[in-house]
Amino acid sequence: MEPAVELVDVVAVLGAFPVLAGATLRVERSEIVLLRGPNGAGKTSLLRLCAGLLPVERGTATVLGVDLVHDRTAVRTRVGLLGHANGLYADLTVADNVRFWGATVGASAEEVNAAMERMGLADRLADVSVGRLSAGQRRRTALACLIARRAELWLLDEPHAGLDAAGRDELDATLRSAAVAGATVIVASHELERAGSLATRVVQVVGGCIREAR
Amino acid sequence: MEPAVELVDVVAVLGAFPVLAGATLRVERSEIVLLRGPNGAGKTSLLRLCAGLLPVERGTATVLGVDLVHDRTAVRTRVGLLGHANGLYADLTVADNVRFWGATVGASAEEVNAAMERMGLADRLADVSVGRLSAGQRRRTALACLIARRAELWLLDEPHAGLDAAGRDELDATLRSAAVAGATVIVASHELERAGSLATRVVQVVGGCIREAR
Amino acid sequence: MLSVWAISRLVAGKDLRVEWRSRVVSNQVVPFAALMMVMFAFALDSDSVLKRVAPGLVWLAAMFSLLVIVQRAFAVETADGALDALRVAGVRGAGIFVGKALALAAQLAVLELILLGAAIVLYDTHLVGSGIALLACTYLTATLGLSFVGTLYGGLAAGAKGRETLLPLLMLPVAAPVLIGATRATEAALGTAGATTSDGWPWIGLLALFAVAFGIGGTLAFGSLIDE
Amino acid sequence: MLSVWAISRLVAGKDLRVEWRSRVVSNQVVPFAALMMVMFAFALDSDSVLKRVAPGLVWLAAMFSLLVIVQRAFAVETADGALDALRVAGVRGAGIFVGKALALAAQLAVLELILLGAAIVLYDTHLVGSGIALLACTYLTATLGLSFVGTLYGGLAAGAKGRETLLPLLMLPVAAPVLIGATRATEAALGTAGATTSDGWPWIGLLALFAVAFGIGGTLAFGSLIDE
Amino acid sequence: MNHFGPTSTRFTRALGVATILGLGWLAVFGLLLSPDDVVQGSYARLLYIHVPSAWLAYLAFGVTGLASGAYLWPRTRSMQWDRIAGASAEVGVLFMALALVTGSLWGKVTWGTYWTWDSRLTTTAFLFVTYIGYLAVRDLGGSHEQRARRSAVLALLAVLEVPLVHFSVSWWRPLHQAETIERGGLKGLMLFSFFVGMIAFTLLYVWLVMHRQRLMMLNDMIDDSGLDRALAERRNEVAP
Ligand code: HEM
Ligand SMILES: Nc1ncnc2c1ncn2[C@@H]1O[C@H](COP(=O)(O)OP(=O)(O)OP(=O)(O)O)[C@@H](O)[C@H]1O
Ligand SMILES: Nc1ncnc2c1ncn2[C@@H]1O[C@H](COP(=O)(O)OP(=O)(O)OP(=O)(O)O)[C@@H](O)[C@H]1O
Ligand SMILES: [Mg+2]
Ligand SMILES: [Mg+2]
Repeated sequence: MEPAVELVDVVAVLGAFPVLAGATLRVERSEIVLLRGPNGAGKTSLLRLCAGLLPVERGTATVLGVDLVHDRTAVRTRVGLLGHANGLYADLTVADNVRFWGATVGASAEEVNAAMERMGLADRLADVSVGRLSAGQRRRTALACLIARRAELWLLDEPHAGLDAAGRDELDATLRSAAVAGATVIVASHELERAGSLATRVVQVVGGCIREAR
Repeated sequence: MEPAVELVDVVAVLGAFPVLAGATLRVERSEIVLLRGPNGAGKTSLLRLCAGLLPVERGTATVLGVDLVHDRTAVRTRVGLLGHANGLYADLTVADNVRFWGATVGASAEEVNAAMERMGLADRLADVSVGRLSAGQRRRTALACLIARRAELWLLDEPHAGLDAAGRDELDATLRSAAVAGATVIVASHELERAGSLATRVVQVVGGCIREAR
Repeated sequence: MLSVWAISRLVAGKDLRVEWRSRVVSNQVVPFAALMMVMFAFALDSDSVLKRVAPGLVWLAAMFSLLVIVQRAFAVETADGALDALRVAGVRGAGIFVGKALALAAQLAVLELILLGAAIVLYDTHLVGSGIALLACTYLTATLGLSFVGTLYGGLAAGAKGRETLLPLLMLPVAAPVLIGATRATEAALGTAGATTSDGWPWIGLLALFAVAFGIGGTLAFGSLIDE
Repeated sequence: MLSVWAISRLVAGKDLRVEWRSRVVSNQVVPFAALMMVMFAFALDSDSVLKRVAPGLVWLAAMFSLLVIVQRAFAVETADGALDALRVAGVRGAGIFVGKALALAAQLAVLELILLGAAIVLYDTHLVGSGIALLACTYLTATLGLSFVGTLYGGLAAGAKGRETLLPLLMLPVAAPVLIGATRATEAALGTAGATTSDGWPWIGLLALFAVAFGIGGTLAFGSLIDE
Repeated sequence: MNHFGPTSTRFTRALGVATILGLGWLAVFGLLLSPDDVVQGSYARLLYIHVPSAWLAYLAFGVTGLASGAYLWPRTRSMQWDRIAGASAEVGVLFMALALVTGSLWGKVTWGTYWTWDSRLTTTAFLFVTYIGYLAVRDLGGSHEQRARRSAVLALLAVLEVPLVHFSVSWWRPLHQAETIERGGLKGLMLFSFFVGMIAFTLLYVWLVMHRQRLMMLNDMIDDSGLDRALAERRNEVAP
C-alpha cells in the first residue's frame, strides 16, 4: 500500500519566508508520528501542507495517494486537522458544532454522539454555547469535531495543550485506537514525554527541514 | 508581611454561572503556587480575579494588600497576567510590542532588551511583525512583555503551552529567580510534572472551590 | 462527499442558526438601518426633496446594512479559524458560497422589507397598484444580486489584513449598478417624479443579469478566492 | 505609575504606529470615503439638490468613515486580548481614551480634508473668503467631537457580542448633533442656500460644547466602561 | 551588477521611438493643424487626448480580462498571463485617470463645472475605483499563484463594468457626449487628428505594458532568487 504521506524536498513559503526549506518525510499507514522541534521550526506549516492548506512551492508531495502539487483540494475530505485555532462557532452550542462538522462528512447522529461522549461533553456541556466554555473545554469540543470526521489521516497541532489529565489520557487512547483501525496520525507537540510514549516514531523538525530522530 | 493573595469564600459569576463558588486561598510572598484541576474548574477565573479583571461577587479578596471588593483597579499595575490570549498587536514588531508593554510601567530600554534577550527574541525576530510569528514565538513574545513589566505578583495561565524545550527551561528559571527576588508566582497548568517540580506548593481547583493538595 | 446543494443547505442552516442564537442582525442591524434612514432625512432636511429621493435612500441604506451583515457573517467564520476548518473539511467553495449567500439573502430580505415599509411611512410615499409586481421583482433580483456580490467579496476580504476596510472598497463600486437599477425600478414602481411602471422593467433586466452573473461567477470562483 | 498624559501619548503613538505599519486607513478608508461621496451623489441624482446638500454629505461620509476607523481601531485591541492586557497593566481608562481619541482625530482630520476637497470639486461648491475661519473652526471642533464619541462607543462595543453591528447602532444617534451642527456651519461657511457666515458661529458653539462634554465624559467614564 | 538585463529590447526601443514620434505628431496635428470647432473653439482639441485615453483604458481592462481568462484556463495557464493582466490594469488605471482629468478640465470650460452627476461620468468613476480595488488585491501578499488566481477572478468580474460605462449615456440623465465618433460626427482634419491620437496612445499603451510586464517579471525573479538565499539561511537554523 502506498504510504500515507510522502514528501520529497518540499519547499513552502509564506510571504517571502520559506517556512519549509526542503522537507523530506515518509509516513506509512497506521503510524503515529511525533513532530518535535524548536519554536518556528515549521511543524505547523508541515501539518497545514499535508492538509492541503499550504501550497507546495517546490518538490513533490503526495498525501493518501493524492498529488498535492496538482490538486490540493482532493485530499481534504480524507484528512482531519486540529490546528492552533479550534475552528468553532462561538454562538452555537457544543452539540451544534459537533453536529455541523460531523455533517460535512456525512457522519450519523450516533457517531456525533459517540464523539461527544468520548471527550466528556455529552451531558452537562452539550447545550452550552462554545463562547461560554473554558479553554480546555473548547479544545475538547474541537477534538470531538475531529473525531466525528473519521479521517484517514489525523493531523494534530499540540493537541494536549489545554487538556486536563483525564482528557489527555482519553485523547491518547483515541489516537491509539484510530491507528489500530488503520488511520495514520501525525502529532506536533512540545510535550515530549507524553507524546513520545504515544508515538511509534519521532521526527525532528529544524529550520524547515526534517531530521529523523530515534 | 501581609500575604500576596488572601481569598476567603470568594464567589464570582460570569453571566449567571458561578465560575468561582466559594474559593479560599492564601498565598505568601515569594511562593510559587501551582493551580491544577480539571477543565472548567475555575483556574483561569481565579487568575483573572486576582488580576482585578473579574469582580468579586461575595466573600473577601485581598491581593498585595489591596482590597479587591472595594477597588479592583489599584492592584493592576503591580500584577502581571499571561492569559490564554497573548495581548499582542499583530501589526507591530516584536520589539515594538515589548517596548510598548514595558513602557506602560516605565521600563527602561535595557530592561526591555534584557526581557527580549531572555526569551531568545533579541536578534533575528526582533524586527519581525508579530503577525508573522509561529504560535510558540508569539507566546515567547508575550512572556517577554510580562518579564519587562517587573510585576510583584505573576499570574500565568498555562505558560508552558506552545513553548519548546529550551523556552520551558528558560521560563522556569525566570520564574524561580523572580520568586527569589521577592515576587510571588501563581501558575495554572495541566503539565503536572514540569509545573509540579517548579512549584513550592500545589493547589487543586475543583468546581470553583479550592482544595489544598500535597 | 456531499453534493454542493447539500453543503449549501448545511452552511445556510448553520448561518441562520448562528443568527437565531445571537440575534445580531435582528437586534442591531435592523435598528441601524432604520436609524440610517432617519439620518438621511436629517442631512437632507426638506420634505419635497426627501420624497423624491426616498427610493434611492432605501437602497443606499440596504447596501450599507449589507456591508455590516457581510462583515459579521465572515467575522463568525474567521474568529476561530472556522473558514480554514471548512476548507480542510473538503467543503467545496461553491457550497460555501451558495450557502452563505442564501443565508445572507434571507436576512437581507427581511431587512429590506422593513426599510421599504419605513420609507413608505416616513417619507410619505405611495404605492400604486400596478407597481406592486414591479416592486416585488426589484426586491427579489436586487436582494439576490446584493447577496451574491456581498458573499463573493466578503470571502475575498475575509483572510486579508484590514478586512474591515477592504470589503467596502471592493464591494461598493461593484454593487453600484444594483443600487442604480434598484433605485430606478423602485422609482418607477412608486411613480416618483412622474416615472411610470413601464420605465422600470428594463432595469429589472439589468438586475437579473447582474444576479445571474455574480451567482454563476461566485459559484465557480469562490473556492479559489478563499484558498491561499 | 505613569501620568494620564504620558499614557495617552504612549497609546496614541502605538495606534499611529499600527496605522503606519499596516496602512489600512490610508490605503482603504480614504478610497472608501471618496466612493461614498460618489454613491450619495448617485442616489440623489440631481445637480441642484446635490449642490444644496453637499455639506451634509461631507459630514455624513465622514461619519460613516469614522465608523469604519473606530471598528478597526478596536479590532486591533481585541483581536488578541490586548484590551484586557491594557487593563491589567493598570493603564488607566482616561489614558486609553485620550490616547485612542487623539490617534483617531489625527486620522479623521486627514480624511476630512480629503472629503472637503472632494466636495468642493465634485459638487462644485465654492469657498467664500470670509468662510474659511468658520470652516476651520467647524473642522476642528467636529473632528474632536466625532473622535471622542467614536472612541467612547468603540470601547463600549469592543467587548460585546456582535460588535461589528452594535457600534453603528450606539454611535450614530449620539453623533447626530455633530452631523447637524457641522452641516449647518459648513453651509454657512460655503454660503449654501443663501446662508451667511454669521449663521454659522452659533453652531460652532454647539460643536465645541459637544466636544468638551464628550471629552470630559469619556475621560472620566471610559475606565468603568471597558471594565467588565 | 545586473543579473537580469534591462527591461528593453531592440523591439521596445523601436516602439518607444515610434511612440514619441506619434505623440509629437499628435501635438502637431492636434494643436496646430486641426481646425477650431464651430461651437467649442479651441477647447475641442482636448478630444484628441480625452477620447483615446478613455478608449485605451477600455482596451487595457479588456486585455486584463482576456489575460486573466487565459490564466484561469488550465491549458494556457502561465504566470506570464498574470503579469500581462496586472501591467495592463495599471496602465488602464493611468489612462482612466487621464480621461477623468481631461474630461474634468473640458467640463470646466464647456459645462462650467469640473464634475456633474451624469451617468457616463459616474460610471467612469466607479470603473476607476473598481480597478484601484483590483490593484489593492494584487498587493495583498501571499504567493504568486495566490495573487494570480485571486486577481484573475476579480478581473473577469470587473470587466463586466466596461459595457456599463459605454452604454450608460443612452440609459439615463445624459449630459455627456453620446456616440459622436462612431456615428461619423467628426470630419476631415479633425477626424484625422483623432486617428493620429488613437495611434499614438495605442503605441504608448503597448510600450508601457511591455515594460511594466517585464519589470514585474524581474521582480518575481528577484523574489525567487531571494527565496534561494532565504532557503539557505533557513536551513542553517540549528537545533538548540
Ligand atoms: C470628468 C468628465 C468626463 C469623463 C469622466 C468622461 C469620460 C469619457 C469616457 C469614459 C468616454 C468613452 C466613451 C465610450 O466610448 O464608451 C468619453 C468619450 C467622449 N467624451 Fe468624455 N468625459 C468627460 C467629460 C467630457 C466633456 C466635458 C466632453 C465635451 C464636451 C466630453 C466629450 C467626449 C466625447 C466627444 C467623447 C467621444 C464620444 C464617442 O464618440 O463615443 N467628455 N468620455
Ligand atoms: N463567559 C462565560 N459565561 C458563562 N460561563 C463561563 C464563561 N466563561 C467560562 N465559563 C465557565 O466557567 C467555568 C470556569 O472556567 P475557567 O476558564 O475558569 O476554567 P479553567 O479551570 O481555566 O479551565 P481550563 O483548564 O479548561 O482552562 C467553566 O465551567 C466555564 O464553562
Ligand atoms: N504569515 C507568515 N509570514 C511569514 N512567516 C511566517 C508566517 N507564519 C509563520 N511564519 C514563520 O514560519 C516559521 C514556521 O512557522 P510554524 O508555525 O510552522 O512553526 P512551528 O514549528 O509550528 O512553531 P511553534 O512550535 O512555535 O508552533 C516561523 O519561523 C515563522 O516565523
Ligand atoms: Mg506551531
Ligand atoms: Mg483556563
